[in-house]
Amino acid sequence: MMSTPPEIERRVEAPPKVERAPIPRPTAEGEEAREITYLKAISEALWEEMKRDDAVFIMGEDVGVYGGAFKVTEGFIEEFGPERVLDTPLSETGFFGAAIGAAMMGMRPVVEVQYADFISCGWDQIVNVAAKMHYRVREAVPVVIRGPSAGGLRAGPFHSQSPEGWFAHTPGLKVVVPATPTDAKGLLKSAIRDNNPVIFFEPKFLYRRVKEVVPGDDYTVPIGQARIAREGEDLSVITYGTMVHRALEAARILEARGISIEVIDLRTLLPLDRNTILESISRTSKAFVLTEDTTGYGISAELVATIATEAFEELDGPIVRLAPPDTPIPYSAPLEDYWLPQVQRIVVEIEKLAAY
Amino acid sequence: MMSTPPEIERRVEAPPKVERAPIPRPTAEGEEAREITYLKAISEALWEEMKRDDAVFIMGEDVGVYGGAFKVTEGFIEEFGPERVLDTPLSETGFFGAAIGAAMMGMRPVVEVQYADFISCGWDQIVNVAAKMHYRVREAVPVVIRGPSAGGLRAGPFHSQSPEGWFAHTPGLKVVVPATPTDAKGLLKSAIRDNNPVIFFEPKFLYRRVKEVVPGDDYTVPIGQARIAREGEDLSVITYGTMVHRALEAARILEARGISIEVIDLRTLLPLDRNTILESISRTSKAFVLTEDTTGYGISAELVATIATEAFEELDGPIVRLAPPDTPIPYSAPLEDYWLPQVQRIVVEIEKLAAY
Amino acid sequence: MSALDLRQDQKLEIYRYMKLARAIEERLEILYKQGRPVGAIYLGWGQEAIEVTASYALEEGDVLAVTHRDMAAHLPRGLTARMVFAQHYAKATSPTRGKGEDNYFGDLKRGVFATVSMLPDFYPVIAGAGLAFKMRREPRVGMAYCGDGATNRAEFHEGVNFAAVERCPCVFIIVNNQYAYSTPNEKESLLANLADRASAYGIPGYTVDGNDVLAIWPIIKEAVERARSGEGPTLIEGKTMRMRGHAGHDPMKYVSREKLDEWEARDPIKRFEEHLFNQGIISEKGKNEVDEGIKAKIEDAVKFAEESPYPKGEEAVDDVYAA
Amino acid sequence: MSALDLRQDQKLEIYRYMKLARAIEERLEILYKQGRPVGAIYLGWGQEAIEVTASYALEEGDVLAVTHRDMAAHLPRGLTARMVFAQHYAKATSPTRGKGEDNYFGDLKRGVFATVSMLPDFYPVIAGAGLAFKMRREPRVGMAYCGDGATNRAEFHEGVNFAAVERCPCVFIIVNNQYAYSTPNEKESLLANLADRASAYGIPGYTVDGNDVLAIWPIIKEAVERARSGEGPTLIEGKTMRMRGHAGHDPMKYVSREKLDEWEARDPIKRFEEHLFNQGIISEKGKNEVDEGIKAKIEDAVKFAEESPYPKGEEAVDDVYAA
Ligand SMILES: Cc1ncc(C[n+]2csc(CCOP(=O)(O)OP(=O)(O)O)c2C)c(N)n1
Ligand SMILES: Cc1ncc(C[n+]2csc(CCOP(=O)(O)OP(=O)(O)O)c2C)c(N)n1
Ligand SMILES: [Mg+2]
Ligand SMILES: [Mg+2]
Repeated sequence: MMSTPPEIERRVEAPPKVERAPIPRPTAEGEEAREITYLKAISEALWEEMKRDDAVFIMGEDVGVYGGAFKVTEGFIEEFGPERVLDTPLSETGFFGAAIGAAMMGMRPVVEVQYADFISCGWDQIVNVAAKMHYRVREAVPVVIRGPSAGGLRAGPFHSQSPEGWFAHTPGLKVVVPATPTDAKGLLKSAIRDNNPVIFFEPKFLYRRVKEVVPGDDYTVPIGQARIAREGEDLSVITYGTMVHRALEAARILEARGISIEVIDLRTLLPLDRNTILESISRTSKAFVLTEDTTGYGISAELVATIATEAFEELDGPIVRLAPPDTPIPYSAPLEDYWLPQVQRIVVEIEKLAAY
Repeated sequence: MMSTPPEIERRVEAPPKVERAPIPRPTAEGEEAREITYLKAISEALWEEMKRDDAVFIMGEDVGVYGGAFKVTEGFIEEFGPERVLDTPLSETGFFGAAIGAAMMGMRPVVEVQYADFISCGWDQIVNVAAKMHYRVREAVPVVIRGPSAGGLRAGPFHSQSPEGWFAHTPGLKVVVPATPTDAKGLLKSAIRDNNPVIFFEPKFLYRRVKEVVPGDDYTVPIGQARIAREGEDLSVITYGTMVHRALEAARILEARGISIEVIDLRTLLPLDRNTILESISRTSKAFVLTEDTTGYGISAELVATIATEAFEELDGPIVRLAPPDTPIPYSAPLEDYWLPQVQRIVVEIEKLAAY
Repeated sequence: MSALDLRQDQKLEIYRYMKLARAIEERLEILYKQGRPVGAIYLGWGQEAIEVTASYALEEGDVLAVTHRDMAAHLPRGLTARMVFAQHYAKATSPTRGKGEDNYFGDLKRGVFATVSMLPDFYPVIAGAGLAFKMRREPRVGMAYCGDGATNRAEFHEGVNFAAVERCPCVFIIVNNQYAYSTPNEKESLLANLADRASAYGIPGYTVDGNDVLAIWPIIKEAVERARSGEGPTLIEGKTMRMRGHAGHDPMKYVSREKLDEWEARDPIKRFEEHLFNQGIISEKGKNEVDEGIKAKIEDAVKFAEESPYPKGEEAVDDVYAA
Repeated sequence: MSALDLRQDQKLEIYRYMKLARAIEERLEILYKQGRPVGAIYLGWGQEAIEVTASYALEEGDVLAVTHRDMAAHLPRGLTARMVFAQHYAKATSPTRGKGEDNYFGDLKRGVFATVSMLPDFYPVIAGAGLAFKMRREPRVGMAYCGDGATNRAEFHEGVNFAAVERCPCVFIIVNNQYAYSTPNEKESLLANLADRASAYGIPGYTVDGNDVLAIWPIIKEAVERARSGEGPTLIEGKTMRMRGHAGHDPMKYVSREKLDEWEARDPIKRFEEHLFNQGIISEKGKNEVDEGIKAKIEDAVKFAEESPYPKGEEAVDDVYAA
C-alpha cells in the first residue's frame, strides 16, 4: 500500500499550471471567508445542502465508504449515514432512473457519475424520462447529476470527455459548468434547489488547481446568469470551464501588449444567458468564442450563432471560434496539448482578431 | 382485424401535403427509370445491397416476419432468410453492440431502430464503442443504424424526435438525412459500403408522401456532399430533410413575388459539406438556415456558425435561422403545427431577409 | 377471511374496471377504424385480468407506472375514460394538455406516473420511488408494469437489481402477452417463464395465469404487503395474450387462428363473470346495470373528448421547465 | 487424455503467462509509485489464474474482449509486455499510438478487441462477433470478460440474452474479485454466485474457484467447445480477489487485513507452482529460468516504452475515420 495516496487515478506528465480566477467575490462582513479549492467548494455545497434539507441525498458509485473517486464526499457517510450517501451498484441507467423516481416522490437526489464519460450509460433516462416530464405533465424532476468532466489530465478518450454539448441540445434540462470555487459552490446549491433536472459538470482539471476565497454564508449563484470574469474594451471572449482560466491568462499577456480583453464566463450553458453576451459585444464589437468542447455542432456553434444572428450589426470583425478539433480527446501529452486550446494559441488568435 | 391495414401506427389529423423535390436526377439511357416513394427507395437500397454483398444483413425489432414497423423490409425474410433479416429481442444496447461486433468481424450490418427516438436506448454503444474505435486503433466499424425520424405526423414527443443534432456532435460518426427518394437510395448504398459507423435518419413524414423517378442502375450518392435542390440568386436556404420540401414550396411562392431562392439540401450533416454552402453564399450573399431540429445548440447553430466564421465578408445581411423552439416536440396538431416551421412562416421570414 | 381473499365488493369493482377497460378499447378500435384522429391505439384487449387486478392491489399513497398497453391498469387508480379519450384526441383537456401522445399519460395526483415510450424506463424509476418511501419510513409501495419484450432491456435489469439490493418496497409486474409487437416469446428469450429472472436478483418470482383474477390476486396482494413490510421487491409474471394487433394498423397475421381461439376461450372477463354468476355475486340484472353504466361513461367520455378544444398553438412553448 | 486435461507444455505456458502478468504489474506499480507517467494502473494482481486460463482456452481465429483489469488475459493471445508499457507510457509505438489511455487497448490482428472503459460494453459486441461466425459457419468463438460489478449493467443483460437467443458461439467470463472499486459484492447484488444469472437467459452457468488453474480449465475449455459446436453461450464466474487497490491511488482501506491474508494464502501463482513442482513439471532450475526470462522481457519492455517517441501533436487529428 502507498503511504500517501495520490489524489486521482492517473500519474501523468506534469500538467500545465492554471492561474486562478482573479475576481473573487467580496465577502460580507462577519462571514468566515476561506480560501478553498474547487473540489472543496463542491463538497461544501453538498454538505451544507444535506444539513439544510433532509430530502437531499447523494447516490452513485463509491460515494459512500470510499468517499467518491475524487473524494468529493469523503467523510459524508460518517455524518449522514449510508442511506443518504448511497453506494449504488454499477448501473448508471438504474441509479439515474432511481434518482428520477425519488425526485418525483419529493426527494432531492444528487447523483454522482464517476467520470462524466459514463453519463452516456444512463443517457436515455436523462433525455427521455427526466427532460420531457414537466413539459408533458407539469411534474417536477428535481434531480442533479454531477461529475468530473473534461481534459487536461492526460486521461484519454474515456476519462476526459466534455459531454455538455449533447445535453445543452436537450430541451428540459439545465446544464451548468462552473469555472471557479465560488461559482461551483453557489451553483451547486442552486442546482439542488432547482425543480428541474440539472446536469452539472465539474472540469476535474480545476479540482485541486484552482483556489479562491469563497463567502462564508449560505449564498447561491443563480443558474442562467453568466459572469464577467474580467472587464475589457477591445474584444469579448465568451467561454466557460477550464478555458475561462486560459482566457484570463491570455488576457493578462495581451494587456501587456495594450489589448484589453473582456472575459465572459458563461457558467450556465442551458438556459444560455444571451443578454450578458450581447451586452458585452455591444461594447467591444468583437467576439471570440473559446471552448474545450469539440468544434462541430458544439457549444461554440450556438455561441457563434447567437452572436451572428442577434448582434450582427454590432460586430466590427468576424466572429472567431477556437475549440478542439472534431476527434475524441486523445491520451498522450503531446496529442492532448495539441488538441486543447493552449494559452499561446489563444493569444495569437485573439491578437489577429483584435487587429482586424 | 382490419381488411386494409393502414400503413403506419397513428391515425391523425390529415397532415399537410408535401410537394416533391423538383429536380429529379437525369436517368442514363437504357436504365429502367421508375417513380418510387422514399420508403421504397430505402427498401430497394437494402435489397440491392443484400443481393450484391453477402456480408450485408439487417437486424432490428420486427424487421423479419413482420417486415418492419414501417414495412421497409417487407418480403425480405422470404428472400434472404431469418439469419440475414434478424428479428432481435427488444434490446437496443444489445443489438447495436452486436452489430458493432459483427461489423468488426467483417459483416455489414444494417440496424433498424424502430423509431429514431429509441436510438437513445443504445446511445453509449454508438458514441463510445463505435465512434471512437477507429481513432484509437484504426479498426473499422462498418455499421449503419437507420430509422424513421422527425415530425409532422402528430406522433408526439416519443415518436417524432430528430436526434441528428446529438450525433452530428459526435466525432467518428457519419450522419445522413436524405430528403428525396433518389438520395435516400443512393446514400443508403453509400452508407452500407462506408467503413465507418453511419447514423442514417429517414424523416418518416416523407416515406409515402414523396415520390420521384430514380435511376435504374446501381448508383450511389456520395456521403459528405450537399446538393443544390434549386438554383437561385437572391438568397441561400440551407436545410435538409422534410424542410427541403418546405423550402422548395416557399421558393415557388416567392418566385411569383420576384424573389429567387437557392435551396441547399445538405443530405449529410457529418461530415458537413462546407464548400457547397459557402460557394452558394458567395453568390447570393444572404443565408437562411432552416431545420426541423430544435434551435439551441442544434444543427442550425453549426450552420450559422460555419457561415458566420467562414463567409463573414460575403454577407449582405444577417444570417437568419428558423428552427423549432427548445421544447420536446408536442403531439396535438395545433401544437405541432406551431412548433414546426411552416411554409407560410418560411415565406414571411425569407421575404424579410431578402428585403434587408 | 384474509386480505388474500377478495371480498364481494372488491370482486365487483375489479369486474367493473375490466369491463370498462374493454369497452374503452372497443370504442377506441372503432374510432381508429373510422379514421378518427385518435393517434395510435395499443390495445390490452384480453389482458384485463392481470392489468386491473395488479394495480387494484395498491392502496392510496402507493404509486404505479405502466407501459403503452396498460391503460386498464390506470382505472383502479381513478384515472377516467374521459382522460383516455381526451388524451387520444390530443385535446387541451387531456392529462398532457395535448403535449404527449395517445396512451402516454398518467396522473401523479392519483399516484400514476405519466408513461414514457422507451421500454421499460419506469422500472428503475419505480425502484427510486420505493427508495424514497423507504428513506422516509413511509408504508408506501411502488409498482411497475412491463411487457415480455421489455424484460430484455437495460432498465429491467438495472431497475430490478437496484430495488433488490436496496430492498425497495416494489412490485414488478411482467405482462407476458406472448408477443413483443410481432416477435414471439421464443425470439425474445429462451425462458419458459420470465418470472425466473427473479433468481438473477435474489428476489422471489412468480408466474401466474394472467387471465384469472382469482389466481392473480393473492400473489399480487402478498407481494404488495411483502414490499410494504420492508421485505423488498417481488417479480410477478402474468401469462396472458394480446388479442389485438400491436397497434390499430397491425392485422396480426403472425398469430394463428387456432392460437387466438385458444386464448379467446380463456377470456379473462368471461371467466370472471362466470365466477361472479356462479357465486351469486352478480345477476343478469346486475350485469346489465354495469353494462349500461359503462356505456354511458363511454358516450360521455367520447363526447367530452370530441367537444373539448384543442390546445392553442402557442402553448407549444410552455412548461418546459418547472418553476 | 482429453482436451479437458492440460498437457504439461500447456501448464508451463499458463504458468509463464501468469508470472509474466504478475511481473508486469509489479513493475507498473513501482513505476506508478515512483511518479512515472504511466497513467492509471488497474492491477489484476491475484486474479491471474482465471485471467490467463480462460483466454488460453481460445484458439487461433477466436476473439477476446476484456475490461480494464484484464491485461493478463491478453498475454496468451500474443500481446506483449512492450505493448503494455508503451501503452501506459502513451507512446507512438503503443497499440493505440498514444490515442487511448493506459489499459484500454487490444490488437484485432491477434483477435483482441481494444478495451473500452464503459462496463461491460463488449458483452454485446462479442455476442455480435459470435453472430458473424455463426452466420458464416466459421468454427470460431468469442469470449468476453467483465467484473462482478459490471454484471449489473445494461450490456451484460442485453448482451448475454442476445447471445443466448441467437445461440451465438460465445463464452462470457465474470471475474468476481469481490469488489467493484470499493463496493463489495453484497452492495452490488443479492446473489452468492453471479453465475446464477445464467438462469435468467436459459444458458448454463458455472461458478469456479478462480484461483485454481486446474479447476478453471475444464470448465472453460468445455464451454469454448460447446460454443464452437453450435450449442450456444455459457456464463462462467471465477471467484478470486483483487489484491491491490482499484487503481494505483487506492490504498484499499475498505478491505480488512484478514481478508487479504486469507486470499494471499490462496495466491493462484503459488498454488499452481506447487502443483507443477509436485508433478515434477518444473524444477527449481526451470523456475529460475522462467523468472530470468520474464525479468529480461520486462527490462526490455520498459526500456522500449521509455525510449519510444511520443506521437507528434498534429497526429491528434488523424484517423477519426476509416478510409
Ligand atoms: C426501448 C424501446 N424500443 C422499441 C420500442 C418500440 N416498441 C413499442 S411496443 C414494442 C413491443 C413491446 O413488447 P412488450 O414489452 O412485450 O409489450 P407489449 O407491446 O406486448 O405489451 C416495441 C418494440 C419501445 N417502445 N421502446
Ligand atoms: C459504465 C461504467 N460506469 C462506471 C465506470 C467506472 N469504473 C471503472 S472500474 C469500476 C468498478 C468495476 O468493478 P468490476 O466490474 O467488479 O471490475 P473490477 O474493477 O473489480 O475488475 C468502475 C465503477 C465504468 N468504467 N463504466
Ligand atoms: Mg408483449
Ligand atoms: Mg470486481
